[in-house]
Amino acid sequence: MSDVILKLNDICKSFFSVEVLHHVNLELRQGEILGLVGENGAGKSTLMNILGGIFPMSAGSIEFLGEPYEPASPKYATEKGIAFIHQELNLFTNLSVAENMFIDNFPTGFLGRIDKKKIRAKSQEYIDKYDLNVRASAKMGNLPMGSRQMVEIAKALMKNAKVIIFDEPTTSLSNREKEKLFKAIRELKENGVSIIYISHILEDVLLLCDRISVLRDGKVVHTDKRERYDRAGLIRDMVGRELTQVYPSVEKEIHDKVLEVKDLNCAGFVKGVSFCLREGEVLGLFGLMGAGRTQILRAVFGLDPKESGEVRVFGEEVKKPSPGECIHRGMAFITENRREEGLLMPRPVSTNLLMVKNEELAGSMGVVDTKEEAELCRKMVKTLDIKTARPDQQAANSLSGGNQQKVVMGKWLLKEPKIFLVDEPTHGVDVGAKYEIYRLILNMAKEGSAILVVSSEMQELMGICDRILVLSNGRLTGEVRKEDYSQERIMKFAL
Amino acid sequence: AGCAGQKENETAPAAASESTETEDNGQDQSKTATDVEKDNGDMTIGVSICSLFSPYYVGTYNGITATAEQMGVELVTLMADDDINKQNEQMRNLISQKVDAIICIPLDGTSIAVTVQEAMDAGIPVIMCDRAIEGAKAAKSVVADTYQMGKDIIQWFVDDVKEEDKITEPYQALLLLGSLGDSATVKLSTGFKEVIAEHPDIIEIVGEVPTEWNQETALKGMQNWLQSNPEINMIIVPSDLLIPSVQSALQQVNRWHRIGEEGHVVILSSDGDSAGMQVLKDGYSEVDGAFDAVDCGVQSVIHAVKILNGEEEADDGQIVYGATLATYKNVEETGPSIWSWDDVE
Amino acid sequence: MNEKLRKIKAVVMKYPILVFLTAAVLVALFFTPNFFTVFNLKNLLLQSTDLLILSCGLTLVQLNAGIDFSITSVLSLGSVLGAYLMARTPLAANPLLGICAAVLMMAGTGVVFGIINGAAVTRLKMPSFIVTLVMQMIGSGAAVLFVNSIAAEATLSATIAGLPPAFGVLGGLGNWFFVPVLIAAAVFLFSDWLLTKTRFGRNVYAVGTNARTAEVSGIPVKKTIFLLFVLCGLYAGISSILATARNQSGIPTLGDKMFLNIIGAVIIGGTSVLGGSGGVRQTLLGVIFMSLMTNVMNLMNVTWYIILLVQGILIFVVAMMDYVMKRQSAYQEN
Amino acid sequence: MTEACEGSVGKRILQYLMRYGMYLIFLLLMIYFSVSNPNFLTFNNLILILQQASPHGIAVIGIIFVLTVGGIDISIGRNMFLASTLVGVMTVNVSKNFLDSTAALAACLGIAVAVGIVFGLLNGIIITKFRMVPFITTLAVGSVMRGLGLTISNTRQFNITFMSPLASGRIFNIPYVLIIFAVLLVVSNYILRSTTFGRHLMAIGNDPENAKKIGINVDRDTILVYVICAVLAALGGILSAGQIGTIAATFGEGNEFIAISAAVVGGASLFGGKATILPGAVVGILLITLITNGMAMVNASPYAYTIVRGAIIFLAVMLDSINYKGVLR
Ligand SMILES: Nc1ncnc2c1ncn2[C@@H]1O[C@H](COP(=O)(O)OP(=O)(O)OP(=O)(O)O)[C@@H](O)[C@H]1O
Ligand SMILES: Nc1ncnc2c1ncn2[C@@H]1O[C@H](COP(=O)(O)OP(=O)(O)OP(=O)(O)O)[C@@H](O)[C@H]1O
Ligand SMILES: [Mg+2]
Ligand SMILES: [Mg+2]
Repeated sequence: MSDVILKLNDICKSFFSVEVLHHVNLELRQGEILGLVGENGAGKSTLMNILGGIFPMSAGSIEFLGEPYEPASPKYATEKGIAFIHQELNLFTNLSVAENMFIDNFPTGFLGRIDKKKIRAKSQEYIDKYDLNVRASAKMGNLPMGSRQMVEIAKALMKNAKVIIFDEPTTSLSNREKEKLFKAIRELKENGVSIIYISHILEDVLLLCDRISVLRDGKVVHTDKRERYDRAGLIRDMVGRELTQVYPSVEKEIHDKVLEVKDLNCAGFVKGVSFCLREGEVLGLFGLMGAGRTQILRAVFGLDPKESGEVRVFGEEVKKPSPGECIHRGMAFITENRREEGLLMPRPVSTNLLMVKNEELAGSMGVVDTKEEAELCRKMVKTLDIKTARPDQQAANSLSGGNQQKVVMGKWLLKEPKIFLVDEPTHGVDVGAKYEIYRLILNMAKEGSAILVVSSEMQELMGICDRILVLSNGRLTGEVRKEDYSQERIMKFAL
Repeated sequence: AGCAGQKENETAPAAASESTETEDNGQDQSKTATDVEKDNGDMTIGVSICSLFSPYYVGTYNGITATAEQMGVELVTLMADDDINKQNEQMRNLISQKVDAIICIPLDGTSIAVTVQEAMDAGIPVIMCDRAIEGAKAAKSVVADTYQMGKDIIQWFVDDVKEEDKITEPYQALLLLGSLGDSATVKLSTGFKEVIAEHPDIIEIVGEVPTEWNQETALKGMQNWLQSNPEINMIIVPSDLLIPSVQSALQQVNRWHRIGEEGHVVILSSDGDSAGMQVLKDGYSEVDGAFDAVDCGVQSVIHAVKILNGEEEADDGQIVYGATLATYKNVEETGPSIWSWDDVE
Repeated sequence: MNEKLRKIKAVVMKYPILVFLTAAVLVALFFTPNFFTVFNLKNLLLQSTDLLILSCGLTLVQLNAGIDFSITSVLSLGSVLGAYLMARTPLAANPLLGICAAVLMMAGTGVVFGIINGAAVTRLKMPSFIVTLVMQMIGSGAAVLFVNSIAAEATLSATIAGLPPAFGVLGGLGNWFFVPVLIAAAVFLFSDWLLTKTRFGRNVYAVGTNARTAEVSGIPVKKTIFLLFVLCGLYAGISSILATARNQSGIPTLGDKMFLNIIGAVIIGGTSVLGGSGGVRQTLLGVIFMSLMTNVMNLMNVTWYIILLVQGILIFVVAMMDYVMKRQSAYQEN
Repeated sequence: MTEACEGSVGKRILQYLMRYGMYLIFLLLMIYFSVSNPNFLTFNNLILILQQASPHGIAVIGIIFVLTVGGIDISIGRNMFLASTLVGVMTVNVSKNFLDSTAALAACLGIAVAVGIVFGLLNGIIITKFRMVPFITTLAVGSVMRGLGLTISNTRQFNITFMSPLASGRIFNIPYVLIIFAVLLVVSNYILRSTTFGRHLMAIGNDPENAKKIGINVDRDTILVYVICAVLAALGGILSAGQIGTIAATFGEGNEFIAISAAVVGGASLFGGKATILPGAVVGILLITLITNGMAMVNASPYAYTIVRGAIIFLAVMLDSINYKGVLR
């Protein structure tokens, strides 16, 4: 537990003359779990990407097992025994689960033939180990986000690596999966594997890690034993100021029904779900992975077809919902899959922020008002504290994960929707920004909007919702009111 | 203009061409470049040629370059890649370069009219080569009458059959077509078809194969037809460019036989390039109708120079070439007069 | 650094092809005395008009990650249908009426093709590559069929001549050369306005970058794509009018050889085949590049097949320049 | 993201119809042609169709590889031209005895491989190392190839009948080209489906950035793909020219579109990550060849050829697409 196996010395990294890492020093010991925390855009992923051979570093050196380590390519890192679970899922939607798990290391036989039986059997073994409930031959693109994330994790765990880096592995996982993951991580640790664990869920970090390093603005500000840290201390180091409250408290009133869903059925994933949402209400939707929460939102918003059921918006039935139609009626939807459906990755931040609002900004003949656009964009960047030097130039894919999520949030906030469907809204967002997002959501509710929140973080739901619906296997199994909130109670319905 | 309707040489396989308006004669070999050779040093002639992809046009172009060199004329050549629009553009490019005269071998006689007129208006005499112009006046035209050639070829065959008296039932003919958007081809096929229609007892067209002047397409088309209609025993070819495809297709089904051999397929072709003459000489095909591709080019240059030197009027006069029919019977005599004969083994 | 110089540098960074265009003009200046003649410049402009219009259309479709092969067949089919109306029907007696009918016919042909393409792509969800390739086959087949059947008897020509001389005005014949140039400029300016200033333009880029995101964000994806195909078809129809007028005949093979030039101009200008980036301004530069390249080489009397070789190499040079420039500019990719 | 709704029986039948639409059209065409002309459904004619399809089919295999990684190669036709022109030039410069030996055929193969490697490498390196768009790269390389071919040949035609025994010859009535095609099909299908390289190609086509991140050598694999495509195109070109017996200056023009549309008819996506060789490439090229053959069988007007061919391809792809769930392309 003492010998250092990985040593990062004075790592610097610039993107086009903007330095994002300044002389970072970090040590990782044999068989320890090192937590790495920091605000969105602090440079955590960048640091890890350097370690994984994805970006070259601008300056500095790395030692691994006492030898100099020069990660020129991801392959080099893998060969040396460093496995990596990326913040953005690194899966191929056109391949099967088994193929994805073995993509960088296929067992081959005669004439380079991939041993398909073997990879199927082996991946099924891991799938079963984590109770994934998918087939090894299923196509990746057909799986829900949570399962995809678990596959990604299983893939790294399978590798017999000496060091495993987890970059925000739990963003789509519910408690049950998280616990399985933590168990696996601890097992690895027992076997002498060293782990770097990055997360914005500070409770998890405090629970799991042996030591914690805090990164701020591209510098390591403090590294210490877990015992010496508490939540407040971590936040202080991360943000540089105190943040006592986790959930803002906003006084608001609940009025009439605005959204009614009756007996909704979707392709076997959602069965007979009915609920209603009221003006000024924040309604939570909880369930375990694959319970069908996302599916409900998608069906209501007209993204996926529903088999039967009725959706009423402001009392009027929406016969054939489509996103355009729903938006027109004042709805909005934040997707959990920001990479494929949330953002225009190669386009600038401003374009992304304004793409929904556009419709309104256009005047006669559809000509848009560029001045107003720029102003709105500037405001939103400021409100959400999106870390970007030039919103009109920086492409969304060069933002840090959390900042990307803020952009997705921001583009809908600009629209000021009346009914807001949000799926994992704080996916990868740091504590400070989370607070800001909660505040915005609650303020919207106060102004008379209705909000339906799907989240895998039970704490979060309990913190902001007036009511929580619990879903299990596509059926509504329970409803918990604010006064009756307790982890056990909610979990009981979910299982 | 007056291409069609000259039937004088129906029975003359080796008919010489005749001139219609000027006394110049395409076959008048005595008047070659050497006669008019003088110092034409500062003369630049633009050549706009529709294509250089078939040996026929290469022949014409060789005639042009050789003569130009002999006469000391400088050439500027633009090739239009079988594209009418491009050829019109290139004509305009030649006009901008202020060449002294233009020799135009058009893809199509009608749609080139507008730029020919522009050139003439700009004081640049245009000599039409190979195809006549319709809808404008050129300085001179040295043209091949493909419509007439089509008729001649079929007529010769009909007469030959009658003479030999070997017909029992109509020949089952497969007609290859060139590019369907190309006037010369359309004229040629029309010539073929008109005469065939007059003699239903001798030739019957079973099918038509579009080739787009593509040997590959032609080959496949013929293979398909030979499968679907095995009774086909005649192939009418619009250009010797396609002869290799014909040969290959017939060889595939074991029907590549000499005249007189069992299972021979009659081949009537035109252009007179070396591939066509070779199979004629070897006794596989009965007739090949040929214009003198090379001389056509030679005469164009000579006329251009003459007009520029003021020895001749730019009067839209026409020199019309008739086809020389080289047949399996007279190939020994006519062969050497065909432009590509040197390349035939 | 000097402010002006910086500005120039920024522009060059954005459109590296400008460097090449300058070089080409210099070459033309020194090696081809006939380049800077009024006739040639007029000629060059005239020749670039259809290429510009067609390329603008293709740019629009390509911004949505689509492709439209059928524009060349619109050119051909429109050309013969229009010419037929003007020359071979009773309308021939009244040139003005004939011209109007023909213009409508040709533009209409384009719109019809656009509608079919757009509907097949958005309603039947077919890949535009196949839809438009098939429409190209059908269109050019129909053009040839039309000339050789319905329009065949009169002469043995494979083209339709005898258009009213007044029609030539639209092709810039005589002293009217500014007419097609203005039309092309209008098409270009309209497209640019559409893409840069309007909501529709924003939607186009969004759909082209990521159609799923666009859909989730409530952008009418299908409508946008459909409209782009219709516009592209319309442009092809317009360019059919100009080209037919300039050649003064209906030509069933008019567009056959043009496609590689068009897409070459679009891509070398900088519009991605995968959609989402580029625009008609870039395409304009691409068009100038393509036209200039051929014109200069023609004037320099380069052998035709060497032109092909040089063209290939020049395209590299330009693209390479693009690469070098882009590498220096920030926030592109790493 | 979701699987198709499972609906009523009628819906399911319709779905089946859509899924196998391409084959259905194939079958209907076959039936129609057989009824119209008794010579259609003969061994000889079916073999002929296969023989005609083979050279282009070889090129289609090549393009499938390129499409898999999300690239495109429009230099195929010009590659065919250059390779066969080199074969033609060889005939002029070597003795007749040599041409009659099998060594000549081996030399042709050598030329195909050499041209393929040189220009495939060129394509691949420019695309990967200089980040040039595949379309424009291959367009430019194609221009260079054609210019080069024409410069070498000086636009002459060459007689390459010495290729006939290979290109048109048969053993037990099975054409050699068909055997070559079949072998290449099996091998390439194996490579694409069952080897690490093949799976990596699928991954690259799905998301090249991701592929890079997990350590796939994207650049190397991409270059290799263009080399494979160029070698196969050159080989297909030489065999195709060999079937004709001459090589003319227009040879190969436009063949890239035949190859690409065959691949797309066979279900390949131009956006990468989705392509099959068996059955995709085969179905595509066979359908296209079958139509032309059948048109002759039913004695169609030559003017109708392109129109009918277009209409049938449209129908086939339409049936295939109607249930398509992804992004419009
Ligand atoms: N490819 C890139 N080009 C330009 N800038 C980049 C690029 N990748 C990252 N950055 C910038 O580097 C900084 C650090 O980003 P990084 O992804 O490391 O943050 P992070 O700590 O992982 O944040 P998060 O918690 O949001 O994931 C950010 O400001 C980001 O905008
Ligand atoms: N076992 C499975 N195999 C394949 N697809 C599944 C499976 N389970 C769920 N899905 C897919 O997931 C969707 C239903 O799950 P949904 O995404 O709504 O779950 P969720 O509760 O939001 O969970 P997650 O945490 O994964 O987002 C459906 O669209 C379905 O296609
Ligand atoms: Mg990160
Ligand atoms: Mg979900």
